[in-house]
Amino acid sequence: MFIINSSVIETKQVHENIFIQKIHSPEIAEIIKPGQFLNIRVSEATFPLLRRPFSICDVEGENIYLMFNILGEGTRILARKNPGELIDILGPLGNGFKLDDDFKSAIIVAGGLGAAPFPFVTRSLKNKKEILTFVGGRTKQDVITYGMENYILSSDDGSIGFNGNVVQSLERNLDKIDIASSKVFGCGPNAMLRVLKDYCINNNLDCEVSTECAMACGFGICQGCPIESTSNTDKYLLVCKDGPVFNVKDVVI
Amino acid sequence: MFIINSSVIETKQVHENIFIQKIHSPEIAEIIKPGQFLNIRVSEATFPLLRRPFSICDVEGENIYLMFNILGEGTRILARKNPGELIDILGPLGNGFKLDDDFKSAIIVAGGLGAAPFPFVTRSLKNKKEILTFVGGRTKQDVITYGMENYILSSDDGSIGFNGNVVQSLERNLDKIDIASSKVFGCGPNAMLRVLKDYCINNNLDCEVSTECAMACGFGICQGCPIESTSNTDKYLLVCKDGPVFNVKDVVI
Amino acid sequence: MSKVDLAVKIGSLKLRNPIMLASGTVGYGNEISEFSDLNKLGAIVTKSLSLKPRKGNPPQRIVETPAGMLNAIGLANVGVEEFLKDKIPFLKKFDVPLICNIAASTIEEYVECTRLLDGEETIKAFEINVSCPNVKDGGLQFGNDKNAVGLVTSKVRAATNKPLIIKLSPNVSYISEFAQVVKDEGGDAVSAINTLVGTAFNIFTRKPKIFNVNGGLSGPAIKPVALAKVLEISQKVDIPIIGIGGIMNWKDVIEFMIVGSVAVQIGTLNFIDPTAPEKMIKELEDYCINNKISKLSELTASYVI
Amino acid sequence: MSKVDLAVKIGSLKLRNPIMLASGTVGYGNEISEFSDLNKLGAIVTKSLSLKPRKGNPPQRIVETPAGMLNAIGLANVGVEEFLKDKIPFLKKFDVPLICNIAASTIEEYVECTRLLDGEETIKAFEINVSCPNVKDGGLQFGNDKNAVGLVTSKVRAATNKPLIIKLSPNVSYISEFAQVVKDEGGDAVSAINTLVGTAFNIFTRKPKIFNVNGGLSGPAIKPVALAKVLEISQKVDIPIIGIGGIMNWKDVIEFMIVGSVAVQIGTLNFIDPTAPEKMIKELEDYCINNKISKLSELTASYVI
Ligand SMILES: Cc1cc2nc3c(=O)[nH]c(=O)nc-3n(C[C@H](O)[C@H](O)[C@H](O)COP(=O)(O)OP(=O)(O)OC[C@H]3O[C@@H](n4cnc5c(N)ncnc54)[C@H](O)[C@@H]3O)c2cc1C
Ligand SMILES: Cc1cc2nc3c(=O)[nH]c(=O)nc-3n(C[C@H](O)[C@H](O)[C@H](O)COP(=O)(O)OP(=O)(O)OC[C@H]3O[C@@H](n4cnc5c(N)ncnc54)[C@H](O)[C@@H]3O)c2cc1C
Ligand SMILES: Cc1cc2nc3c(=O)[nH]c(=O)nc-3n(C[C@H](O)[C@H](O)[C@H](O)COP(=O)(O)O)c2cc1C
Ligand SMILES: Cc1cc2nc3c(=O)[nH]c(=O)nc-3n(C[C@H](O)[C@H](O)[C@H](O)COP(=O)(O)O)c2cc1C
Ligand code: FES
Ligand code: FES
Repeated sequence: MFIINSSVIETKQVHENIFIQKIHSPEIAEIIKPGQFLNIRVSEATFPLLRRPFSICDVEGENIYLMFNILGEGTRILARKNPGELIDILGPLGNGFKLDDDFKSAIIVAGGLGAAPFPFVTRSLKNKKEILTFVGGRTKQDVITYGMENYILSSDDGSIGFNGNVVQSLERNLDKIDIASSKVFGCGPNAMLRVLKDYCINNNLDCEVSTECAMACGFGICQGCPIESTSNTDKYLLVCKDGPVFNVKDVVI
Repeated sequence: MFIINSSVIETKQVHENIFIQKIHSPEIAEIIKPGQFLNIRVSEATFPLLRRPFSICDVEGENIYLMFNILGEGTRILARKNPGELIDILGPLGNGFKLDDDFKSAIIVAGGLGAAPFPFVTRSLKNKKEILTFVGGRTKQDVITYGMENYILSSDDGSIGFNGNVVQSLERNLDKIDIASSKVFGCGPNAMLRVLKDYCINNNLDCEVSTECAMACGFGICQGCPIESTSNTDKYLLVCKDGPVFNVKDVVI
Repeated sequence: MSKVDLAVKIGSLKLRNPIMLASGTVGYGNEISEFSDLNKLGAIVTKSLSLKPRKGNPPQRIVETPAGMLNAIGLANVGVEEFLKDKIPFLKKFDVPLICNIAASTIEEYVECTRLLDGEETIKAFEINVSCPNVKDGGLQFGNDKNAVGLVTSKVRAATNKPLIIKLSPNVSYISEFAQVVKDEGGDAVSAINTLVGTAFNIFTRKPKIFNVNGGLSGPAIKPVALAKVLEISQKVDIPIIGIGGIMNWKDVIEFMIVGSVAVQIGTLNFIDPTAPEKMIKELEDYCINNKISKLSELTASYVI
Repeated sequence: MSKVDLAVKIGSLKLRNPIMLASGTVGYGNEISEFSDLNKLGAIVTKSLSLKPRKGNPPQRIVETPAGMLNAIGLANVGVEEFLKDKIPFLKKFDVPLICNIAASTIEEYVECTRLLDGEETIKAFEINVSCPNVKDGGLQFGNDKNAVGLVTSKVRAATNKPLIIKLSPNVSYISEFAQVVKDEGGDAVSAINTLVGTAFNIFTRKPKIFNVNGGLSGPAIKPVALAKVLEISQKVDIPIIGIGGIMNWKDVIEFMIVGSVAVQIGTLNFIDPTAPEKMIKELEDYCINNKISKLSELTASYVI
């Protein structure tokens, strides 16, 4: 966990409103793990004031990749950074997905921008585990396959792939999955994660999800990012420090 | 007086920390007069919050020019605008220099960035009046001759031209000036304008100066920019509306 | 005709929409009329008027701060007499409710100003500024003292039948207690908030950046505080509230209405974009259409807590 | 050795420099020690401790605002017992004055917490939080009531001989009256300011953005208000002041000292740049050298008005 200025190599628009930013950051690249995140200060000015959290999207040699959409001023400023400009990164933060567990198939479930952490997950598992990926979104525009492998698409409006949400898409393909030797990795809006959690628990599927929460610090000092624990109701867990990846059994989403 | 988005053509660094920005703005170019100013919103965000005032530096066809140095975030953001980017201009504001008076020689006295309004003044007077220009600054770096004609230089540290301030430089060359048929136009820090005022009044030189003041609106609604009048001590004048150009006889600097 | 009813009521005062321009940020209307069609607005509020003309504070009067600004104008204004003679004729030309803001150092002066202005039918309501932090005499003292606010309200109430709005100071612990006093003494509405007391110093000269030392903080920086004050009044006192503080766009207007405002005033934004208030009206209408709201006034105090 | 004397005194508490880390923005020191050498700092103040552990408020607890943020953590903390058992051992390793911040709902609880912590010699002083706006019981009520602040001060004073700092609420009209009460009742210093009460609403759901509805506003947005509060105390009451509110860089530190602070606390900035406080120490030294100041403490209340 440290702060470093790293230089933008390029920012590519890969989809409507979806950007991939490649940054030269050997220090981060060396140690960051899939599912961890970075907290980025997009401007030296007091606007925006707080850092913005982003999942590590991918790592390739000394370079790291972010995937984001433009939501507000923070992401707008980030998208406009020119090659060579430095960005102020604090990280690596949080825990990552547990990829060393004893499973044979990784079932990736990505809703919308929940795709962000999975290119790195895919790269890390490739040639080691089987991968089956479910990518969903509201419409065609929100279905992001960047860096994914062996994927099945779905959209809520049917404009691409299966007509339904990504958990229904998983359900429909359950026959392709050996429950005992599979592990699910999910990321997406909380509403989707809730459904995914219920589905996995009901079907005895081991499942880790990457959660989201408003954050001020990202490293455990502000107590801004509580998430209810299932085992100890006297105390919240912190999304930034105890997460953002949790086993669905451990948290109330 | 209106608000318009005009596009940057280029931003050139002409001197250490001095930038000339060329902007395509036919609407402003058509009506603005030397000595007037523009109030520029450098960012749509709430930072910086207020517009930043800049003298009109020059006008050439449909293009206008600004001259500025980087002082804080506002000017830094302005200097970074790429060609084609729009900037939000409110203007033209204030009165200008009275260039149609009955004088033969214009004596321009510019201290440091006080040079900003004079390229346009020079352009407007050229071939109509004689021009003699005194340009001064603290050191060589602060002596800006961009767009000026027939100039005599001075610096407080002697690193360029006459070793002394710009009013002393004028004093030293008084023999070159016919007091009755000359009019002085001054711009620079208030301390300099105060000395210039005293000198001109003592020597019966007609003199107009462009003054500066912290401003919020720039067009008369906030009452933020008072300047003491010599004729009516019950009421302040407003730098933005009644000025920024005043005859030295009319105001207490 | 517009599909959405944007009209709002502040007591008996009906406005065609909730967008008012705040005192001290529009002068007497002249300059802003070059940018904006005043006839489209809900209302405009004059710069605070005092009985006699006031010169105001020497420079420097303003300084920018993060997402805000400090001002200590010192209530520079032309005085009631010149206002009636020189400023009213211009304002008469517009079909926009004119609200006269009054500032004074004594209760008698408040009453006297109100009396002198009351006969002018162009003036549709009074807003009493008991909360200007930038003058040495009066101002803040009044605004932070419940008895004084009560007394001003009742005395001015006796001097006019026009709608009476009291502009409250935010520099108090429980602003709703002041709103209650205003209601008890016959005031028709409250405006909340005026500026927060603040200062800034030059670290090299060690002098205050503003001549008056303290100034009033306005702009987006204070919006969260203003919203909390409006909400507090709305939850505790049954009186119309005009919400003020850091409004930069139509979304902020909606937010102020949700927490309890019947109308809003735009202040600092006028300096930055004097065309913005008029533009917001259309944007509010669009919001209503998109959210199937037929009367904008339904938003007032529609918070879900 | 440094050419400039950066040391400051808060009553009998000597700090090697005026840079303290504010309560609630450093946890119990663990995480921030990865970014910064705690031994270089003037002092660190713990998250507010209560007698029993507190779970704090449900999410959402924070929201960004223009140049600021609102928080309503709800005083989530491990409680005095676990603090002594689990957190003190880590903090013991550092040679930095540790100040324990205490929050409570009753005067008895303040006293009890102080008693339990008083024996731990790692703790060099107490800061009593009478001003947290984010818990339904206690907090704000205490901070806005002069009698309550006086009572807390005198009772806690009786329970400890260590330096006693009272952290004041800014949500009052005249903060200096509270500082006077603290002085009268034997407090050694005051901290000013805690956060301003604020809120923010979602305009589509009409719900508060923060679960607790109101939150505390911190960050650069509040700096002008904080400076004015410190100045007011400094002009009216002879008591050491710890300046807090929106400090983003060494210049802000100087500004707070000029208006009357003996030391300062850095809050929100720790979230953005946890390395900044340590860096400021060098920058303060450079400022002193450039301005021929041999003792940084000379800056305190050196305003020229
Ligand atoms: C651990 C973590 C990892 C993340 N990874 C990614 C990522 O890889 N790619 C990516 O694009 N985004 C990611 N996010 C979300 C990202 O941080 C926000 O999109 C970003 O902060 C928005 O900043 P902004 O200034 O552009 O928008 P703001 O101006 O801050 O917000 C604009 C709008 O978006 C809403 N918003 C802001 N933050 C969030 C949020 N966290 N969730 C939902 N709505 C929000 C606001 O309420 C507002 O309405 C992640 C968040 C977390 C906590
Ligand atoms: C009528 C008028 C015409 C002007 N014309 C020009 C021009 O042609 N070219 C030009 O470069 N500048 C001009 N200025 C000054 C210019 O407006 C400021 O330099 C600019 O606002 C600084 O903005 P900033 O955000 O970069 O700095 P800020 O962050 O606002 O300020 C940085 C530092 O500069 C100081 N500062 C800010 N404004 C002024 C000021 N007006 N005078 C002195 N110090 C100040 C601040 O106190 C601070 O210390 C003019 C000002 C006025 C009122
Ligand atoms: C430069 C300036 C002058 C002001 N003058 C007055 C005034 O004369 N009377 C008054 O009641 N309020 C005055 N105000 C306060 C505003 O009306 C408004 O309450 C405050 O600025 C908060 O709103 P804002 O954040 O939208 O600016 C003034 C504000 C500013 C910025
Ligand atoms: C997330 C957060 C939590 C805080 N928790 C506490 C607390 O537990 N006790 C306390 O006295 N102050 C608390 N504060 C207030 C700070 O100590 C400080 O007074 C305030 O944030 C203003 O300083 P700043 O603008 O530098 O942040 C908290 C502030 C923040 C932002
Ligand atoms: S974001 Fe600060 S503790 Fe998690
Ligand atoms: S800057 Fe607003 S009146 Fe002059």
